[in-house]
This record gives sequence, structure tokens and C-alpha cells, in this order.
Amino acid sequence: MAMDKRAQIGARIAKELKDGDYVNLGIGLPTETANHIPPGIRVVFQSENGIMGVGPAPANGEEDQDMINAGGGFITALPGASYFDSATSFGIIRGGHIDVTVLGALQVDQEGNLANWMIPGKLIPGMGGAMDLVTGAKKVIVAMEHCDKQGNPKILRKCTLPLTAKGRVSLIVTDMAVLEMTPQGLVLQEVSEGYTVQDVVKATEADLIIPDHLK
Amino acid sequence: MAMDKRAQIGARIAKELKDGDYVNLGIGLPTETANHIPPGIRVVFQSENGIMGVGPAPANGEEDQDMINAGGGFITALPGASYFDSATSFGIIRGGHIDVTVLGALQVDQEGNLANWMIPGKLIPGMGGAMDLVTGAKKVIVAMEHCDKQGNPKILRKCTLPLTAKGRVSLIVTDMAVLEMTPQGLVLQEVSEGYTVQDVVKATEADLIIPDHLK
Amino acid sequence: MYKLITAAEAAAMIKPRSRVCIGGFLAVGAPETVIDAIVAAGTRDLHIIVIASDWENRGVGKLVVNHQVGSAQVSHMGTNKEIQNQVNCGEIKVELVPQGTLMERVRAFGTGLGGVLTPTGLGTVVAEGKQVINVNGRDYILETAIESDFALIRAKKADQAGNLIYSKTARNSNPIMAMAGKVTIAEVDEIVELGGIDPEDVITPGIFVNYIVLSKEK
Amino acid sequence: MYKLITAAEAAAMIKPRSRVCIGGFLAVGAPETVIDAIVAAGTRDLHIIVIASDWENRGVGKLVVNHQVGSAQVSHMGTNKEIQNQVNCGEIKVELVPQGTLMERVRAFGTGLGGVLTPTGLGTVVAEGKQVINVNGRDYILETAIESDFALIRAKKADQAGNLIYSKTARNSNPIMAMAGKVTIAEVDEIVELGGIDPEDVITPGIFVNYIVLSKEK
Repeated sequence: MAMDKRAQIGARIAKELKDGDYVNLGIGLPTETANHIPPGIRVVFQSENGIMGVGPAPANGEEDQDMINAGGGFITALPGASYFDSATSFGIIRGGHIDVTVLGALQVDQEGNLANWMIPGKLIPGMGGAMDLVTGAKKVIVAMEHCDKQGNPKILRKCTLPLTAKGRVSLIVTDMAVLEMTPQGLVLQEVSEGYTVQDVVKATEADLIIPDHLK
Repeated sequence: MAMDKRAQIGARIAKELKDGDYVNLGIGLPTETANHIPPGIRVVFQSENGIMGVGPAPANGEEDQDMINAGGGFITALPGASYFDSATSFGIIRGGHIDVTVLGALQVDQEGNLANWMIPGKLIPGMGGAMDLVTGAKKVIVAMEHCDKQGNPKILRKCTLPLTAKGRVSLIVTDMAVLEMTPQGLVLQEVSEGYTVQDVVKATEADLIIPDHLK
Repeated sequence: MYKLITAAEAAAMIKPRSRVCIGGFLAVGAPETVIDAIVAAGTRDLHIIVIASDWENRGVGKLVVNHQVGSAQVSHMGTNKEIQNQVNCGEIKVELVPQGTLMERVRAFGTGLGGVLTPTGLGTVVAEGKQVINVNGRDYILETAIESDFALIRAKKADQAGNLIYSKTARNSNPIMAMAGKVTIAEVDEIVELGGIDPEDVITPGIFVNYIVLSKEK
Repeated sequence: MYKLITAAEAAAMIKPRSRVCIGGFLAVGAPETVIDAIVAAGTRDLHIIVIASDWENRGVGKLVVNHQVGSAQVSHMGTNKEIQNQVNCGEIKVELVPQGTLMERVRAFGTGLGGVLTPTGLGTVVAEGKQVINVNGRDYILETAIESDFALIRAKKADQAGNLIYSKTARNSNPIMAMAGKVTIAEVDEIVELGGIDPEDVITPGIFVNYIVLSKEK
């Protein structure tokens, strides 16, 4: 995905964050969020391998071999950070103490189901911490391209890949749109510049509720 | 119980300890054990409220309000001590990491059952950490007077008071005798000076196996 | 991020029938300033979750003496005659819980678990009415999470991020209960600047701490 | 009390089909010196319990590349193509375990619990074949303790009592696995005198540590 689209998604997700939020960003696209925190908003980033208070990546040559995030990238710690073991880290996650987690997805569906950890017969990376994060975080935001590399919809009526968790997704932010899970179903809330509602509907398999402000 | 009998029980139990053992002593009579550790033997004492490496009581006027043992008595910490929370403390205990625990008893029976936490309708102090200690420690030693204050046996065929744990007692050390739980039953191993085997049998309701060396 | 409040403000949050974890062991590590404020507020019918009922003039014992406790989950009451009296006359309903089990049940709630399987209490009254599950040939009692509305804990020091450290054996149940309150209120001796606690030394990360009250004790 | 041994002596204790917890996350905090000794010993058919299968040239990945792993309980294999190949061709049998669940199952064994109830994995393949138990209106999966024979961990520093402290995010699974080995072997950068670690700072009390190996890395 082009850098400007990645930035657009990150900036849109950052607008969801509130002052004082504790946030866990999945690897890849979700990390873009950290580059767009609005002024006046202070959020604390956890990495599930055992740190609260993750700072920016270190300068070249200043990497500490014992300081990585869950994606294996080098990090720094901000003042007020803390280190803890993995059981405590997932206690924080599963116990509902993380306000927002942002994760990538292979598929999402209109029931809020998420699939992001395996493609049978092809890729078996494992779920790592994703199942705990999606199960435990107060708000689960999916950051992804609207369609896969072949142009097929990733937002489906029903996920066909093995699930990461059932009914836990709150918000989907893609290059084309912002979609919100509600008790009534998946609501198209925003359409990105350069696209029409019809473009989004066409690129989406799931049934979408189109609110008045987009009609 | 007279001081010399308390000392005798403590000294006898101390002989059960091996170099390097981690030991938890219950409140009251069991603490006497700490005064009789044989030379050359180094044991580490845990107190279940959250310290490993308990040292002797502080001198008068040197008490630290944040340094108590599970009985509420003031303690010191030896070099190499550690503090931990109560979940870790009972993780140590229940996880089988404590080599020896010494506890008082209201009743013990010939199946290795122990009752030491309540007398229905009379005393309901609660089990505190006793159930975890008796369940988790590798070796459970009971330290007590052979009979109750009315002279009735406390070593019974079957406990009548609510149990602390089933079948976990290894050794009973009293003012009159040392008794060992074996797969065959309760074996009278030693008789204290001033008593005969018949004295012990008379003061004990449980069936006792009398080995050849005492016949 | 925590908010600094007074003990009276903390006490005012707690209502009749609130389920309240209170840290400490025989009153060592108990949040005495907050407890005193609850005594002053006089809120009754509290459900307390504590290791011990402490002493009549220290720790949660003061709530008992002031007849503010309606029910309790507790492992030891031996140092407090007043709670035994109130239990015997039916004023307080008590569930006695082995101490290790109590800590796991509190930890379970704080860490999103529904419960744990423990061997502690097998073959005793503690097992009565509970499911026994065999795992790898050994029996265990299913002990469920203890839900709580508030955790009132006591720490030595907080930094501006709400990270906490404790003092010696006053640590005891406090870090476990800190995780378990839907609202966690930490009474601390002092608050230091950001960076004033080494990230390696933090026992309770600030994410668990909603409010801080300064202790009157030190 | 721990005994100081060489990495080769540590490796010699581990036999085919030994169940071995190995600390570290993407090889950060992995006991590389002990792992190298196991590679040198060539012991095969190990059962490893690890957060991740690390990299092909770092951490437990080296055991995989040398075909010493027969089975694994692991949460993430995405950084190691070789393990995926060996899983696909049936050489390694893998149980994929969500990371938080893995830690609780390892902790359960170390702390004498038979298992825990977790919501993680409900409605997914992780729940297949497992008991689902409802507590206070919520469903949970019963996840049982993972038994292990050895825990191989990595710490920064030990004192003469075997107490351990760690380094930053290299702490990760190490303190949990330290509790869980029937035999726990800690690889450390240095051993300091008794009293060289403040009792408040100890992360792993020495009671959990049976053997110490000095790391060649630092």
C-alpha cells in the first residue's frame, strides 16, 4: 500500500484515541497509528512481550538488544515505563485493561468476527498474542486494505478462514472507508476521498448499512 | 507446655531438615524448630505473607512495621532474602517448591489427615494459609502435644473435626513420641525419655505399628 | 492515568453492597487512611475481600467494629474477636477461602480468567458444592473468579504514571488486588516524578491504578 | 540452593522426549549458551514449550534447524520458515497455543494449579475438544496445565541465593517458566554475592532455581 494511504489509515485511527488511553498496536500497518497522535492527547503504548510505555524507535547504532516490541523491532522506553513478565502482560490484555488494540486482518465479517492468524494449507504463523488481544481489549480496531492483493473483498458476510475471535471487532478502517460494528450491523460511517459509496459497496461482500449522511 | 518440652520437639524436627531445604514454619510451637538448626545445615525460611529468607526477630526497639511473619510477629530479613506478593508466595507453596512445612494440629489421624483450622460452634479462625501449605509442601510435619489439655488423645483413628487436608501428613512429633506415616499405617518410631511404648499407645487412639527396635 | 483524590472522595465512591478488595495482611500494608475515611463516611453493608480481618483497631478490623461489613470473603479471622462475634450472631456472612485460593480467585478476575483448578481444599468442607475436575490423573477443585468493584490498596511510592512499588512484607495482597478492582484506589506515602521509579523495579504498572490518595501515616 | 554447572552439563540432563520450557521472545531473553550446548549434544525428539520459534540462527530456532525438535507447544512461528516446513512435512507436531493461554498454562504447572478458565479462543479452533464452563454468565475454555521437565531460562544477574533479575524486555516468559520446570536451569550473565540484589528487586526467588550456567554471551 502506498505511504500516503498507510498514513491516512493511521491518522484516522489515531482520532479514535482519547487522552490517557492505554493502546496496543499490532505489527505492520497498525503501528502507523503511533505517528499520528493528535496534539494534547497522551496515550501509553504497551507491547505484549512485556513493556508499558513504549517510545519511538532508537536512532541507528543506539539499538539495545534487550529492547524489542512484539514484532521484533527495536524500541525505546519513555519515562514512566515499566517492564513485566508475559503472564502479567497478558493479564493486562485479557483482564480488559487495554483501552484500544489495533490489528491487521485477513478477513472481517459483518458479525464482528476477525480472522488474522492462519491460511490453512498455506500459512501457519500461529496466533501469537492476537487472540488474547482481540478477546480482551475494550475496543478492537481493524486496520487493513479494503481488498486483498487480487482485488477480492476482505470484509465478508462470514469469515471463511479460521477465526481469531468471535464478535469482537468495533471499527474497521481501510484505505477506502471507515465501518462501525453496531447491534444493527456494519455501518458505513465514512468514505475516503476519491471513492464513492458505490465503490465501497462494490468492494465489500458484507451487507452494509448506509446512514443518511452518506445517501 | 514446658519450655524444655517445646525445645525437645523443635530440636527433633530440626533433625529432619537437610542442607538447602526451604522451610515454612506455622505459628506457635512449630517456630521452635528455627532455634535448633544443626550446625552445618543451612535452611531458608519462608513466611507465606511474602518473604523468603526470614531472619531472627529484631532487637527491642528495632522493629520495622512493614516486616512481619504470618503470625504477625516482627522479623528481619537475611542477606539473599526476597519479597513477593501473596499469589507468588502461594504459588511457591501450592507448586510443591517448599521442602518442609511444620504445623500445629488439633487432630491428626492414622490416614495422614490433619485438622487444625476450626472447632465447629466454638472457634472459626479460618484456615489462612494452612490448607495450601499442607496440600503443597513436599513434607508435612506436625508439631503438637500428644494429648489435649483434658488429656484426651489428639492422634485418632479418624479426625472428627473439619479437615485441613486429606492424607498429607508425613511425620508427627510430640512431647511423647515421633510417629511416621507409612503406606502400612502409622509407625511409632521413637519414644521420648521418661515414657514407655505402653504410655504412648495409651495416649493414642490411632492404631500404631510398633517396629522391632521398640519391642 | 490516575487522578489524585482525597480519602473522603475515595470513601464516597463506595456504596452499600459494593464489593471491595482491601489489601494488607494483619493490617501490614493496609490502606489505613482510606479505611478511616470509610469509617467516617459510615457506609454499611460492604462486601469485603481480604486475606485477614486484621485487628480491632487496625486495618479492616475498624470497619467490622463499626458494623459496616455485611459479608466477607476472608481466609483468617483469628486475630479479631469482633468479627467472630458478628459472624456467630449472623450479622456478617462469611465465606472462608484458603489464602492461596483467595489470591488466585482475585487474580483471576483481574486478569480476565473465569477461575482456576486447585488441589487445595480437596476432601474438606471447602470442596463442598464445587465441581471437581481431573487433569492428568489428579483431582482439582474448580474455584471461580471473585468479582470486585473496588480495590483499595497501599503502596510505598507512586510515580506520575501511576506505577507502584511496595515496602517489604507490606506488599502481600496489594499487587494482586491492584489488578482486580474495576476501580483501583492506591494509598501511597509519596508521588515521585516520571522516571522516579526504575522501569525494572515497578511492581504494579500504572495501567491498573485509577485513583491515588496520599497517606496520612507518613 | 542452586548448583553452578557448565552448559554441557546442563545439556546432558536433557534427554529425548524431555519436555522443555525455553524462555525468550523472538530470541530476546533466550538462554543461547545452553541452547548451543544442546545443539552440540545433538539430543533429538525434544518437546519444546516456547512463546515463539524464534529465528533460524537464534534462540530455539537453532534446535529446529538441527532437527532436534519432535513436538512443540508454541504461539508464534511466523519468523522461522524451517519450523513451518518441518510441521508441513510431519516432522514436528505442533500445538498452537494463544500466548496468554500458554503463559497461564505454564504458570499453572509451576504454581500447582491444574488449569485455568480463559475466554481466549472461544468460538475458534482453539476451543475444539475442550470443556467450556460458564461462570457468572460468561463462557470460558478450560485450559489445563502444561507439564514440563526442564525450564531453561535466561536472566541478567543471580545472587548466591539464586535470586534472579532480568533485563528489560528480555524478561518476558523467563520468570513464568522459572517456576514451572521440575528442574530449572538459569543462564545468567553474572553471579553476585549474597545481598547483591535488593530483596525488593528480586523477580525470581532462588527457590525456583536448581542450576545456574554462566552465559558466554557477555
